[in-house]
Amino acid sequence: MELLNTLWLSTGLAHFEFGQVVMMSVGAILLYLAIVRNFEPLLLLPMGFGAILTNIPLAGFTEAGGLLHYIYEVGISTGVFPLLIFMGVGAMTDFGALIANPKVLLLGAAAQLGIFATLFGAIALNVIPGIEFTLKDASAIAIIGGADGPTAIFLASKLAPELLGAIAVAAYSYMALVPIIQPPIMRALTNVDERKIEMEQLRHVTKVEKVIFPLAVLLMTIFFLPAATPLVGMFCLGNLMRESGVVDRLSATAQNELINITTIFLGLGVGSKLSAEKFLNVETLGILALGAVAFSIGTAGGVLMAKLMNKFSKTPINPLIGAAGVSAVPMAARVANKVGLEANPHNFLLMHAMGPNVAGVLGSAVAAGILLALVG
Amino acid sequence: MELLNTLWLSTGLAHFEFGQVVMMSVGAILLYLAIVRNFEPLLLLPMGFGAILTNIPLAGFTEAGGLLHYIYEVGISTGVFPLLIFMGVGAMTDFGALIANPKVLLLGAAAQLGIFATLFGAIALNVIPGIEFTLKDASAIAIIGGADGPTAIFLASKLAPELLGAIAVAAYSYMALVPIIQPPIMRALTNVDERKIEMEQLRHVTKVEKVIFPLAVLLMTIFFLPAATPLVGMFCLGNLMRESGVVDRLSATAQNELINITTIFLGLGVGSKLSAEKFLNVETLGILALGAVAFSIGTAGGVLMAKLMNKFSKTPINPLIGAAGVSAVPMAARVANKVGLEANPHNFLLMHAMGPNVAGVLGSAVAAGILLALVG
Amino acid sequence: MELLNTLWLSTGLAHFEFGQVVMMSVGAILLYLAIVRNFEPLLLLPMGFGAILTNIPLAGFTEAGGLLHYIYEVGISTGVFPLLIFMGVGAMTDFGALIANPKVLLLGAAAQLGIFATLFGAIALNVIPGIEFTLKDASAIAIIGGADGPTAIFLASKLAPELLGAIAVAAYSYMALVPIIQPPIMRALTNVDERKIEMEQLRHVTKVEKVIFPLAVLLMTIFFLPAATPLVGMFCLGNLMRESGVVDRLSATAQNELINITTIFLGLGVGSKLSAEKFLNVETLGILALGAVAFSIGTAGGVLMAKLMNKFSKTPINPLIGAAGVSAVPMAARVANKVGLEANPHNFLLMHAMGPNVAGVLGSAVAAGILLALVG
Amino acid sequence: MENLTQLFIEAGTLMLVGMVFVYTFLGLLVLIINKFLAPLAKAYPDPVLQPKRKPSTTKTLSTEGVSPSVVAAISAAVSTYRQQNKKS
Amino acid sequence: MENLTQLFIEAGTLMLVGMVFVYTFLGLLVLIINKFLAPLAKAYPDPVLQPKRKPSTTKTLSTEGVSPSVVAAISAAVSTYRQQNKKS
Amino acid sequence: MENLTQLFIEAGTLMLVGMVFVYTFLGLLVLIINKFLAPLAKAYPDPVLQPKRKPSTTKTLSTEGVSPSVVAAISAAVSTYRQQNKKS
Ligand code: NA
Ligand code: NA
Ligand code: NA
Repeated sequence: MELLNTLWLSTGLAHFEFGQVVMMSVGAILLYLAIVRNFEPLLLLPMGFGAILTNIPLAGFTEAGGLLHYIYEVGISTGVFPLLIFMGVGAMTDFGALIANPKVLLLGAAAQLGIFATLFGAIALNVIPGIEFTLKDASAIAIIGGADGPTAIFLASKLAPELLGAIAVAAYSYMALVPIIQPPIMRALTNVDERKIEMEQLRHVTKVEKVIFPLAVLLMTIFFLPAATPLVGMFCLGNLMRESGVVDRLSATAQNELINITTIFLGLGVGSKLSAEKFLNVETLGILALGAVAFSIGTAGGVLMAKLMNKFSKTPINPLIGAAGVSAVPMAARVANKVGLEANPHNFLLMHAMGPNVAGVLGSAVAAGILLALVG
Repeated sequence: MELLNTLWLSTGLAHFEFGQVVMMSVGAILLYLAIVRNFEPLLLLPMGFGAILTNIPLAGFTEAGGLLHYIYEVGISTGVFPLLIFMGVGAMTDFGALIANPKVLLLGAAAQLGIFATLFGAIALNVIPGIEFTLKDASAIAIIGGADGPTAIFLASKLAPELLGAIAVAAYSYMALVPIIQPPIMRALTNVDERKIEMEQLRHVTKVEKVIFPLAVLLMTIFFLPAATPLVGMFCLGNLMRESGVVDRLSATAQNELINITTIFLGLGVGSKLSAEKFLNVETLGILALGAVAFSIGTAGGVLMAKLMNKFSKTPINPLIGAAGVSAVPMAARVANKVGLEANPHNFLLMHAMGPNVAGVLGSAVAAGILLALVG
Repeated sequence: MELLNTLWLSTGLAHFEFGQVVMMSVGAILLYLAIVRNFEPLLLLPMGFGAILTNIPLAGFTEAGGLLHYIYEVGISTGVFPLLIFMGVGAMTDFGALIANPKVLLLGAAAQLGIFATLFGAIALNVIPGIEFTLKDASAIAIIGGADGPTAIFLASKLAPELLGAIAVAAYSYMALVPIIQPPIMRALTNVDERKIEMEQLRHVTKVEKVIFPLAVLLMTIFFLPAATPLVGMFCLGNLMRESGVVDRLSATAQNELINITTIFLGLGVGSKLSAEKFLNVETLGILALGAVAFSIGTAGGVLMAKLMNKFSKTPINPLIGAAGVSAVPMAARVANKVGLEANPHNFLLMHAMGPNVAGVLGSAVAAGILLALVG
Repeated sequence: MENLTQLFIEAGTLMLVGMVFVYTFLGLLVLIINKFLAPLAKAYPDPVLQPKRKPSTTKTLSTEGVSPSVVAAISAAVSTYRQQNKKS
Repeated sequence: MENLTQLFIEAGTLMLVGMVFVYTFLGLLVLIINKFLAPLAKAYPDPVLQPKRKPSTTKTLSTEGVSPSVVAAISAAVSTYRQQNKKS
Repeated sequence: MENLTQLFIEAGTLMLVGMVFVYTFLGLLVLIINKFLAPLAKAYPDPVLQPKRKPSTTKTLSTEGVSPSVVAAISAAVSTYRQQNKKS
C-alpha cells in the first residue's frame, strides 16, 4: 500500500503545476515551429525539447546533478558554447561580397538602429506596472535586434541570465519570421523603380584580401572595442581558418561536427531557462513585443540608409539590400533577392545582399561589445 | 646509486601487487574478447584498455589529476556519457517495425521479467556469506537483464557506483553472448511448428507517425514515470532529430562523431572501475552468475509471452521474436531470424523481430525508471 | 562627457602596454609562419591567434571567466588535450616499417641524445645572469629535442607550466624547420658513398604483428616505466583501435574530428601562455637557443648511430635514416628521403626512414617518462 | 534473518509492481499507437514522390545498351560520312 | 519618476553613442578595405591556375556536345574505314 | 657555485642514466619483435584476399584507350554500315 502510494507520488501526474504545463506547451509550440514550419530548426528543436525536459516535475533536469544543469553551467554561463558557434559561423562565412563592395558595411551599421532603438523602447516599457527592466536587462533585450542567435545568447548570459530564455526564443523566432516581417516594410519604404535597380557585377576578390580581412577586423576590434573581442575574435579565427587554406581539416571540423555538437547542447541549455517562473510573466510579453519592433526598425534603418547611399553613390544601390543588414544570415539576403525579383524578374540581388548580410553580423557583434563595455 | 634506486623504485616491477596483475589479465581478456571474438568491441576494447591502465602501479590514472579520474568524474558519475550514447542510439533507431505492429510492445514488456526476477535473485544471494547486496545494489545488478549497456551504466552509476565495473562487464559480455545464450532457450520453449510460423508483411509506416511516436513516448513517461525521463527523454530527442528530417546535420553528428567520442570515453571511464579492490571479490562472481540468469529469464519471458499472444492474436506471431524483447539491439533480432531460418528456410523474421527488439530498449528504460523511483 | 570618457577607457588604445604589443607581434609572426611559410599550421595558427587574444588589454581572455582560461584549465593543466592528441596520432601511425626492420629502434634511441644533452645545456645556461633553470625547468626544455609537440606540451605542463609557451613555440618552430636544420648536419657527418647506400626492401608485416605490437610496447612501459604510461598508453590505445580492425568508427573519429577539435583548443590554450610577463625574458631566448641545439644533437646522434650500425649490420643501413630518429613525423623521414635522392636518384629511403621516425616518437615518450619519474 | 525476510518481501513486491507497471506502460503505448498514430497515417499519408529518374550511370560492355550520346554521335558521324561518300 | 527619467537619458545617450560608434567602426573598415585591401588585390593577384580540365562528366543527348573521347574514337574509326574503302 | 656544480652532476647523471635506459628499453623492444612478433607472422599469416577488381573509371582523351563500350558501339556501327554499303 505504502509502495503503491510511493509509486503514485513518483508519477508526474501527482505533481504537475499549472506553470509547468504551460511551459511544456511552449516547448511543444517551439517543436511545431521547428519541425512543421521549418523555423530555425537547428536551434528551436533542441530548445523546445529542452523546455519540455526542464518542466518535468520530479525529473530534476535543471537541479544540481541534472543533465541540463551541467550543460548550462559548462557551456552557457561560461559563454563557451556561443563562442564556439561563432567560430563555426566564421568558418562558414565568405566575406567576398563584402570586400568587393565595402560601402555596404554602412548598411550593416544602419540596421543596428534596431538594437539601440529597442534599448530605448525597453526602458520605456518600465512605465507598465509589473515590468522593471534595468539598463542591463534592456541591453540584453535590445540585442534581439541584432538578428544573430549566438550574439544574443552570449550577451544575455552576461547581462541578464534570468531573461535568457525569453530573449533566445524571441531572437530565433523572429529570425525565422524574417520572410514575413521584412517584405511589407521593404515595400512601404521603396517605390517600384527603386526596387528595380540593377547593381553592377561584383569584382573578383583575391585570396590575400580574404586572409587579411579577418585580421584587419580583429585588429580594429582590439584597438577600439576590446569588449567585443571574444565574439569578433572567435568569428575571425573561424574565418581565418577557412581562408588561410592551410588548416582545412580544422576548418571543416569547426563548420561541421564541432558546431553541430555545440548546437545540440546550446539548444538544450537555452531550453533549460524556459522554466515557468522565469518565462511566464509580463516581461516575456514585453520582450516578444520589443523583438518585433527591433527587427522592424533594423530593417527600416537598413533600407533608408541604402536609399540615402543610392543618392550619393556612383554605382547604383538597390535599397532592398539594406534590409539584409539586420543579418539573419542568409535568410534576409534571400528575402531581398525575392522582393527584388518581384519588381524585376531579371534582377538577382542575392550576391549583393550577402555583403550587408555579413556586415550585419559584424555590426551586431560590435553593438554587443559596446553594450558590454558601457553597461556590463 | 641513490638514483639507480630511485630508478628501480620507479619501475612497475618493484610495485606490482597480485590483484593488479589479475585485473590487468581481466583487461587483457576483455581485449581478447573484443578483438579476436568480436564481442561488443566498441565498448569492450576501450573498457579492457581502461582496466589495464587503471591497474598500473604508480601511474595514477584514477587518482586526482589522472586521466581516467577526470573522465569518470566528468562523464560517468554525472550520467552525461550514457545519456549522450542514448541520444545517439535514439538517432539510429527506426521505430517503423514497432509502429507497424504495436502489440509486440508487450513482448518488450515480458522480457523485462529478466530484470525483476534477477532483483529477487540478487537478494537471495545474500544467504551466501561474503555477499551483502542492498536493495540498491540488487536493482543495479538486475538491470543487466535489460541487455542495454548505457541503461545499465546509467543506473549503476546512480545506485551502486562501486559495482559499476562488474555490472558493465557482465552486461556487455552477455550482450555479446546472446547468440549462444538464447537459441537453446528458444528451442526448448517452442516446437518446430511454432518456429515455422510465417508472419504477415508489415504495413508501411508514414513519416508523421514516426515523428509523433517519440513525442508520445516522452509524454507518457512524463505522466507516469518522470524518473525515467533522462534516459527516455534523450533517446526520444535523438529519435526526433532523426525522424523530423529538419536537423539532419545534428542527427548525423549524434549518430557518428558524438557517439564515437563518447563511446571511447565511456569505455575508458568504466574500465577505471575495474580495480582489484572493487572487482576481485565474491560479489563479482555473484553478479556474473546473476547476469546469465537475467538474460535467460528475459529470453524465456519474451518467448512465452509470444506463445500466449499467438493464441489470441488474429494475425500469426512467431514465438521466436519474443526473445528479441530483451533488446541487445540488433543482435537478438538477428538471432531470432537465424533460429527461424533453421526451421523454415523461407521465413525471414528479422524485420518482425526488430519491433520487440526496440520495444525492449523502451521496456528496460522504463524498468530503470521504476527502480530509480522506488529504490533510488 | 563621462560616458565618452568611459568609452575612451574601454578602447584598447587607452590601455596598451609595450609588452602586449610585442607579444601580439609574436602572435602575428606565428600566424605568418603558419599561413605563408606553412610551418606546422595546424598548431601554429591557433597558437598564434591565441597569443594575440591573450594580450588584448581589457578583454580578459585568460582571467577567471575568460575563454582561454577555461580551455587552459580544462585541457592543458590537466594534461587531457596532449593525451587525446597522442591517441589520435597513435591511430594514424603505421608501425609496419618499424616491425619489418626492428633494429632501427636503436636509431630512435640514439636521437634522444638531443634531449639529454640539452638538459645538460640548460643547466649550463645558469651561468648566464638572469637565467635560473631548475632541474625541472631544464627537463621541460630538454624535451624540445624530442621533436614531438604533444609530448613537449604534456611534460612542460607537468614540470614547468610557466615555460610552456616558450617551449611549445620552440618545439613547433624547430619541427617546421627540420628541412633546414637537418640536411647540413646530415651531409657533414656522411660521405657521398654512405648517402648512396640502398637498403633492402622491407618484408611484409602481418595484421597479427601489428595488433600485438602496441600491446607489447604498453606492457614494457608498464614493467619498466609506469611514469610514461599516460603518453605511451594513449598512443598505444589509438594504435590498437587502428590495427585491431574491430572499432573502425572509433579509430576514424580519433584520427579526424576528435584530434581536430582538440588541436584547435590545444593551440588556443598554449597561446594563452604567450603573455608578455611569461615570454619576454632572457629565458625564452635561452630556450630558443637550446631548442636549435637539441634538434642538431638529436640529428647527429641518429646519423652517427646509423653509421655505427651499418658497420656491424648484415644488411646495409643508409646513415641518413638515422636523422629521422628525432621524430618530427613525417617531416624528418621526408628529409632523409630527399637528401638520399640527391646522392642517388634511384634511392627511395622514405619507407626505411619511417621506421626510425616512429621509433623516435616512442623514444621521446620514454625519455619524457624518465624525466617525469626522476625529476617530476 | 528478519532483515533478509524483509528484503525478500520488498524484492518480491518490487518484482510484482515493476512488471505490472511495465506491462501497463507499454500496453498503453499499444493503445496510443492503435488509436492515435495509425489514424494519423491515413490522415497524413506520405507525399508520393515522383521517383527522380537518375540518369543511369552503369557502363555497359555489350553493344546493346550503349549510352544515348554515343549512339547519337555515331549516327551523326556515319550519316555525315554517308553523305560525303554520296557526293564524291 | 526621477529614476525613470534618468534611465531614459542614459538609454538615449547609449543609443546615440552606440550608433555613432557602430558607424565609425564599420566606416573605418570601409576605408581600410578601400585603402589597404583593394591595392593588395592588385599587388598579389590570385595565381592563375591552369584550370584542371576535369574530364567532363555531363551526359549529352544531342549530337552537339559529344565528349571529346567519343569524337576522337569516331573520327579514328571513320577515317580508318574510309582508308580501307579506298584501298579496296 | 656549489649549487651549480651539484646541478651539473645531477644533469650529467640524468643524461647517462636516461640514455642507458632509452637504449635498454628500445633494445628490449628489438628483441621482443625479433623473438616474439616475427614468429607470429609465420604462424598467423594474413588471409589471402581475392583482390576485388574495380572497374577502371579513368577517362582517356586520346584515340588509344577509348573505353570498351565506345569501341563496341563504333565497331557495330561501322560494320553495320559496311554491310549496308555492300548491299547497295
Ligand atoms: Na546583425
Ligand atoms: Na531491454
Ligand atoms: Na622523438
